[in-house]
Amino acid sequence: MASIDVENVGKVYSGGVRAVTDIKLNIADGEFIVLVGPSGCGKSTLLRMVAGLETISEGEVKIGSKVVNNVEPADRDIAMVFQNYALYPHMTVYNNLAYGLKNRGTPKSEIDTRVAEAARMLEITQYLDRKPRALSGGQRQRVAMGRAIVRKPAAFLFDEPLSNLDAKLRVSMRGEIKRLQRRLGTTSIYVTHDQLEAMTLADRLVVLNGGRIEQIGAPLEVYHAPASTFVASFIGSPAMNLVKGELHGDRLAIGPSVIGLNGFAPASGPVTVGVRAEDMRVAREGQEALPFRLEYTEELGSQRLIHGAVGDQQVTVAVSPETELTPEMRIAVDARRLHFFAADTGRRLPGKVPAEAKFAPVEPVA
Amino acid sequence: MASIDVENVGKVYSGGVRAVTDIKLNIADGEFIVLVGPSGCGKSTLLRMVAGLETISEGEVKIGSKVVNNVEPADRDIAMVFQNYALYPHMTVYNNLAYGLKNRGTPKSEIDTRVAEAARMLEITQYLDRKPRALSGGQRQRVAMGRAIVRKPAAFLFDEPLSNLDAKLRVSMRGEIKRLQRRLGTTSIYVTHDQLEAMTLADRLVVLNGGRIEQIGAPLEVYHAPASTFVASFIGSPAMNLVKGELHGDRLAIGPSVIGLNGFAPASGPVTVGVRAEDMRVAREGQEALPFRLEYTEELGSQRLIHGAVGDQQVTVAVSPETELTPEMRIAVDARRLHFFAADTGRRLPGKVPAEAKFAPVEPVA
Amino acid sequence: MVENRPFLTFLTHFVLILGVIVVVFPVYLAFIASTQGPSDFLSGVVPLLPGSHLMENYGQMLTGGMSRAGAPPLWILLGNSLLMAIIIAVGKITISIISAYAIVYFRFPFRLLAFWLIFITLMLPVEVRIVPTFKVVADLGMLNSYAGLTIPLIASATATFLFRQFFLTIPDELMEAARVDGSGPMKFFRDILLPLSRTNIAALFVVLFIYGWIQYLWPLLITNDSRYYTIVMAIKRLAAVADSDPQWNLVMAAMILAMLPPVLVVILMQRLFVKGLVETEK
Amino acid sequence: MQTKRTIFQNKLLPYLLLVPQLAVTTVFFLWPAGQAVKSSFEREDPFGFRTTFIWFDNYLQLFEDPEYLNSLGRTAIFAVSVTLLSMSLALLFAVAVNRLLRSGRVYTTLLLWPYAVAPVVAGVLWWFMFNPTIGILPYLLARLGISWNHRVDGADAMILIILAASWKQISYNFLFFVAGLQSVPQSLVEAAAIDGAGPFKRFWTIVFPLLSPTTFFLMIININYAMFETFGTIDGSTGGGPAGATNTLVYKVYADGFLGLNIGSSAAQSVILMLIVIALTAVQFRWVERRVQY
Amino acid sequence: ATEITWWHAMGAELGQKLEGIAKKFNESQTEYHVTPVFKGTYPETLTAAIAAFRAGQQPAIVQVFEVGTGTMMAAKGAVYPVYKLMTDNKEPWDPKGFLTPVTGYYSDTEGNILSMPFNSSTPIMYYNKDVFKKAGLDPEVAPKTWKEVEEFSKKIVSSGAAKCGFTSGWISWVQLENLSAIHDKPYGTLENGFGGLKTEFTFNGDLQARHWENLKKWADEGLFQYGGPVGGNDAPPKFYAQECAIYMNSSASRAGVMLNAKGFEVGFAPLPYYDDAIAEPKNSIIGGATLWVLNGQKDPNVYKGVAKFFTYLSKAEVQADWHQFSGYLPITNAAYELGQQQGYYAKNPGSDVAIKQITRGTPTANSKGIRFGNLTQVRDVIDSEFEALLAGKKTAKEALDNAVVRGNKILRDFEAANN
Ligand SMILES: Nc1ncnc2c1ncn2[C@@H]1O[C@H](COP(=O)(O)OP(=O)(O)OP(=O)(O)O)[C@@H](O)[C@H]1O
Ligand SMILES: Nc1ncnc2c1ncn2[C@@H]1O[C@H](COP(=O)(O)OP(=O)(O)OP(=O)(O)O)[C@@H](O)[C@H]1O
Ligand SMILES: O=P(O)(O)OC[C@H](O)CO
Ligand SMILES: [Mg+2]
Ligand SMILES: [Mg+2]
Repeated sequence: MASIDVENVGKVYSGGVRAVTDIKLNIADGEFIVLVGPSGCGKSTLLRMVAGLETISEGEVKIGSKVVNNVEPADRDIAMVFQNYALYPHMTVYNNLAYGLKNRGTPKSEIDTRVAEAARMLEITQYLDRKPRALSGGQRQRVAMGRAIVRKPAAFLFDEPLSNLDAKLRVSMRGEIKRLQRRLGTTSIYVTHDQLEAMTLADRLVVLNGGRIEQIGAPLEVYHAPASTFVASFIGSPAMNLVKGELHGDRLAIGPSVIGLNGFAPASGPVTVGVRAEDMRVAREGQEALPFRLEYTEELGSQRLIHGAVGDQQVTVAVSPETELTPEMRIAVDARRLHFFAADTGRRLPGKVPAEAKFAPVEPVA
Repeated sequence: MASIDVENVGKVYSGGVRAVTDIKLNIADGEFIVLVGPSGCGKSTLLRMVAGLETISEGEVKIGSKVVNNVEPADRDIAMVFQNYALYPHMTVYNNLAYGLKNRGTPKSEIDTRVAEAARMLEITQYLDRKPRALSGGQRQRVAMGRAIVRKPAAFLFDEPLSNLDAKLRVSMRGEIKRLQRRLGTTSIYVTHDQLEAMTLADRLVVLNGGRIEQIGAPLEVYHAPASTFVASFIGSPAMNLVKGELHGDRLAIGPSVIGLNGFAPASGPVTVGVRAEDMRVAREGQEALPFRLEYTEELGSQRLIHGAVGDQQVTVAVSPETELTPEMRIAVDARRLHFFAADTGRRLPGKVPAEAKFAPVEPVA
Repeated sequence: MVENRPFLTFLTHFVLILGVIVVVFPVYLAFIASTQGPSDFLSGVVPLLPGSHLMENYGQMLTGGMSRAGAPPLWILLGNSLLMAIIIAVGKITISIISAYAIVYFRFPFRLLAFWLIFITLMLPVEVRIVPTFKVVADLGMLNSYAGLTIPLIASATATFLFRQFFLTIPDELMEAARVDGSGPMKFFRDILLPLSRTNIAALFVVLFIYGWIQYLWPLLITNDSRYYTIVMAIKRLAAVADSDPQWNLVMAAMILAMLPPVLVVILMQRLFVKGLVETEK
Repeated sequence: MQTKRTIFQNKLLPYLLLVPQLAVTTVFFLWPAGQAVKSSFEREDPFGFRTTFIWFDNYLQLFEDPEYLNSLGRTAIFAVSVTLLSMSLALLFAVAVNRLLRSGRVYTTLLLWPYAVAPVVAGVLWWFMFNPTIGILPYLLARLGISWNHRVDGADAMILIILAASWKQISYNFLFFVAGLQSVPQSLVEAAAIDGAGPFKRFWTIVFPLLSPTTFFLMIININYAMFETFGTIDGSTGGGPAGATNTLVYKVYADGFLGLNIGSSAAQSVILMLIVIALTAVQFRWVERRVQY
Repeated sequence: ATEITWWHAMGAELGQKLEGIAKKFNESQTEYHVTPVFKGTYPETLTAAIAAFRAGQQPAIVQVFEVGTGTMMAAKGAVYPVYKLMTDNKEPWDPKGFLTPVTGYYSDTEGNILSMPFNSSTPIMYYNKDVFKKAGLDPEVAPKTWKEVEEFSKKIVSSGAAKCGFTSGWISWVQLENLSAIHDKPYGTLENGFGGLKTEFTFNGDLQARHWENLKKWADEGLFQYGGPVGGNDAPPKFYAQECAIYMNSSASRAGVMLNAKGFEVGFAPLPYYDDAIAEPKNSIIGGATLWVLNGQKDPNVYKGVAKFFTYLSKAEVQADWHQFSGYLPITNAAYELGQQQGYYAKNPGSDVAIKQITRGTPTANSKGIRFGNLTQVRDVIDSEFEALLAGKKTAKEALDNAVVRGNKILRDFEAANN
């Protein structure tokens, strides 16, 4: 077990493609870090540099406190779980698990013990004699995990290990990975582009965009205080509504409508305003609110999503299924729940808590 | 436009595999029906029998009021949108749209008008000269839709048309399909295995399992009164918790714990009890509740899922992110929100509203 | 798909039966001819039903051969063909798989050049460079030897290309996983790549076996010694003599014998063969 | 050119792995090819006692030689005919087999095996069937009132070798067409059916266009086959005659070099053929690389 | 025993007989072992030997047909002249013992025989007596002139006795080279090439053109059937199957005819001629092959063995046996005499047609023989021009003129390569 330090790392592929720029990330021993971001943002590249499968163009990677830039993957004492599992199709599950140990000259008896232990932990003992093709997706996934854990490495690296599974299995495997890592306490880096997976698994979340880090933080921190419009729209589902607005003193104008901010206005001038679907309510009579033109609704059972427009901007609101709907209605927001981003850079504007905040009461869920 | 009647239809493939059994389904003119169910349950088979792509082994399919069992697909006046879109890769978008009309000998000028109209409706006018491979996934999807609508058929058939799209696009295309169908008023059958898609799109939902219909009903009806444990676990996310319990008069025993049902007990003896994650609350002091051993939590941002065990049965509870958690806590449920299923068949037990129902107050979201 | 067109189904079978007849007829005729007595041809057209000399003709060709046509007993030629086909198949597979491995899993100076050198031979048949190749083989003293019969033909790159294509389809992650698991290049080759290529090797073996078996011009040129003759090259010789000296019954027996082994290989190993062939070129 | 995302770092090993292949290639291909180029600039007596360097004389003579130009033309006719005939028959059979489910397998087996027949065997076989004294085909043709004489009539001889060469090649083409047809997504055919196209229309407007990569690939392969691999077919039947009517380029290289002992001219012809092959290879390779995109 | 390889071109019955001869020699002594290897047709054998020589893998003895003589003679470095071989190895050697047309053909300008005569032939005519009878012809009277050939053929075809009148092997040898010699017409300049490398072909004269024109006409009328290029492989079966009543080919076809002509009687006769072109036809010219010894055997003992073997071959009994079986000419006077003593010619009517035909009259410059380099290729040209004629693509004159032009080019190539 070890800490991993990524110091100002960059990667330029041989064709000249710059995949990753100036990444700085210190991972504590035993920490579970999730790299999340859209496709092509450099997640795998970064992970593979840590694994030693890609040369490091700039900066340094340290495992423990040793710089490993020029160390072969085999000698980095890491284990990796691949998206497609990369099980050796011609070997039995036993041999898949044992292969890495054999290559390192581990004595036969110890291999047996370790494989048996891992298999028990993952409940794949009865499949040890099968070939991977005779396993279901979830079982394969467990074997891939097993191959990593028998080695007792200093760190686990996961590259979208669940994305080949169906939705239900993904949810349950997610839980298993989390429990396993807790139990083994092995430092882990986990790559995904699924924000939900990222939120639920991470000790700390690293949001990447275009090869750079957008934000590092605990999941809820990132959820509640996204550092940029990019993070805001990426984390959370349905995606946070982002609309153009303009601050005039303590008032916010969205299209033709204006609402008061109870002193929460962080700046003035044009801004991007973010508000999550669940942070809006259908306004009561007389309440200060935004006029909303309903377009269509979606029933999720526990919730109803109503899609419509505020001025000419699309907005989605989550309401309880019982809420009464009319084509023209008004939507109230709590100023405390608004996120403000610079209209040009998209960076979050530091929040401002008014000296004497008067909270408009939020409607309870009906 | 036409109604579609599926009368006691069954399908046995030539190898002897029985894919579909005794399906009875009457679809009104203009209705949007969604077939939903897990992989392999026979959704595609049923749809393809309606399309004329599979022979019908048993029963009858009527379009309008004409039995079409032996009518070629070309002559059924239906249009179909395939999962992989099945765009003709060697034809331009224009020709893809025009092909069906040409085959039917529509005059050139009318083809032009209809293609132009469909393209405008779907906002693909500027791509008419492109080949499909030069389009993005969403654009291809639209072309596939376009190919269906230019034909102005009596019915649309959709076979998982969105499953090749990424999550975000899927949500927005879902909206488009819904709006389009509303506008054209064409009878539609839509196949999906995604319950969310099913819920949000359907006028009526048909839940299939193992080639048979489990339930037909409006989405919320299915959500709130699932006809079986299968439907209960299939519709809604996270999946409804299903635990074994035993009814003793008006009291429900789950493992060693017992709660009162306020007269809602529908029967007595062993039952399967269903309760949705969002229908449970952390119990207040003194409230009648089930002891819950917390195992791990997942932060979804707007919600927190807490996973743990009641007795020895896994249960997931959705709570607000601010709820305080302790390893051992108690969970309260509202008897009105419980679902009861026969322990053996899994069928829903008819609900019973007590003459003098005393509702335990439900905690508001904190 | 639902389709009620009995006429089309009838047409389909009709076309195929016709096709099968076209394809089979020449060989049927050859077989019939091979069962006739020597004088059955003098009266005109070949009969269409088997004669009574089957055992006699085949027996004579297998054990006695046709010395009047310079052909020793055919079992020797069959043996040579078999040996040649096997050596070529095994040789090609061996040198190809390792060179494909080098090309796909390593990056090194002149890699592209090496690939092109090999690839160019892919389509360049022996026939085109026959004269100088003959000379090289003669200079190396390889005339009238199994080495001469086989080694020069191993230079074709078909197999390298197939293995390259196959290796490219093996997920990168497998090699990465092996590296993380501590495998070096030779270990990876032995433990992972070779076992994974098993089916391809088998499939390719069929294709290359046939390639070796049907060689004609090459053995014709480089063997003077009947101990090294192959069955296919001997055919022409038999036929040439048979023209003026009507021994078609024997020639056709030899033809059938020359066709039988590779045809059996194709039919018995159809699955593998199809895989080998279709993947070779794609 | 493609490699793996990650590669092994060894410096020497790849060369060692390549040595056997490169050695064989160099000794039996590159070196002889070089020799052919050299010889093509020389005049030599049959026994190889006297060699004179004569620049491009061999090439010039070739292009003045009506026989060579004739051979070029014959080769073109032959290659195109074999390609067309064997491909169209193969396509017909493949489409038919593709329509059937289980019985298709039986037909496939029956249609597949001529692949294993040596070209020379094919040549002799058809020669036998056309034998003027005992062949069945001249006999049948005569009954139909068609006079057949491939000994004299160049066109007849050409037809004979085209038939023999095509016959052998049908299996190969058939196999690839079947594979090609199977890779045409069934859903496209279904979409076309729903779009109102009947079976023939579906074939010509959807399936055939989508087969074009296979068709193109087979075209190159068949041209290559007809040009080079049919040596045995011709040698086993017409021997290039009558009056050079079936003397294709490859056969002529052999005939002039080994039978005519005109080493220089034969070498010049070899060089020209090699250029043709390289061109064909390049075309095919581009195609292959374009198709192989993972 | 020392191994002596002998490449030959004798297929079928002749091949078997030849192997028998080698076997007998091998059994007659223990020091040497002759291994005969069949290398295909004459042209194939010649070219294989040359290719093998270039590759240093040549056999000790190769059988080369008369057409290859010019090529072999020019290859001084490759050939071990037989007169030298025999004297070097102190074997008995008497050139005068051979038939004169033979020694004439194979001697260099100094009169030394360069290759060992073994199987010399000349073309004759075979005919089917049964068919003649059926056609109402006298089976004992063969056609003498081409006019008679035409007449007889017409009768045969129109009477339905056979499908065709006549066919022929070796078109260039029989219907051009021998035609020219018999009618005393030059085949090429410089004494038909005996005078040096600068020779040119002249076989496109009026007589030759007329004959070819006739052949074309007869082919069109169905009187004549073409038997294919080079040796004319299709010709013999036509005769054997009684499709054609008359068959012109080498005297050595006798063996095959005897074996395959089942169910009908065969007559033998000299080749026909045009009686309006020549009153007394000249001798026909030689064909068949001789044995050439190639230089470069590593073991000198091989040559000793070859010399011994040649001595064996020229023995009267061996020659006579071979001659009588095969139809080849008796190479030595002794062999001929032996045959007479045995009464062979009396017992086998027609068996001396060949020898009589080749020795009739006094040879002229035009009937002595021909000697050109690369003649094999020239023959291919002639075959192909003949085929063009039959296909109606050219007139006889055009075909022959073209053959001369193409042939001369080949001669110039040969000249250039050998200077
Ligand atoms: N071997 C390579 N050569 C050149 N460019 C590459 C290579 N591998 C990746 N890239 C590029 O680097 C960028 C980052 O790729 P990377 O695979 O790290 O993305 P990712 O975040 O893992 O995406 P995904 O979620 O799709 O896996 C992309 O633009 C990609 O095209
Ligand atoms: N052509 C066929 N022959 C035999 N069995 C088939 C065939 N097609 C489908 N089946 C079987 O019929 C059953 C139903 O298949 P179907 O394709 O209708 O399922 P589905 O509900 O559409 O599943 P998915 O969500 O995976 O598309 C499956 O068990 C399948 O294996
Ligand atoms: O058949 P042969 O052996 O007499 O030879 C025929 C002539 O020599 C051909 O040139
Ligand atoms: Mg990635
Ligand atoms: Mg389906």
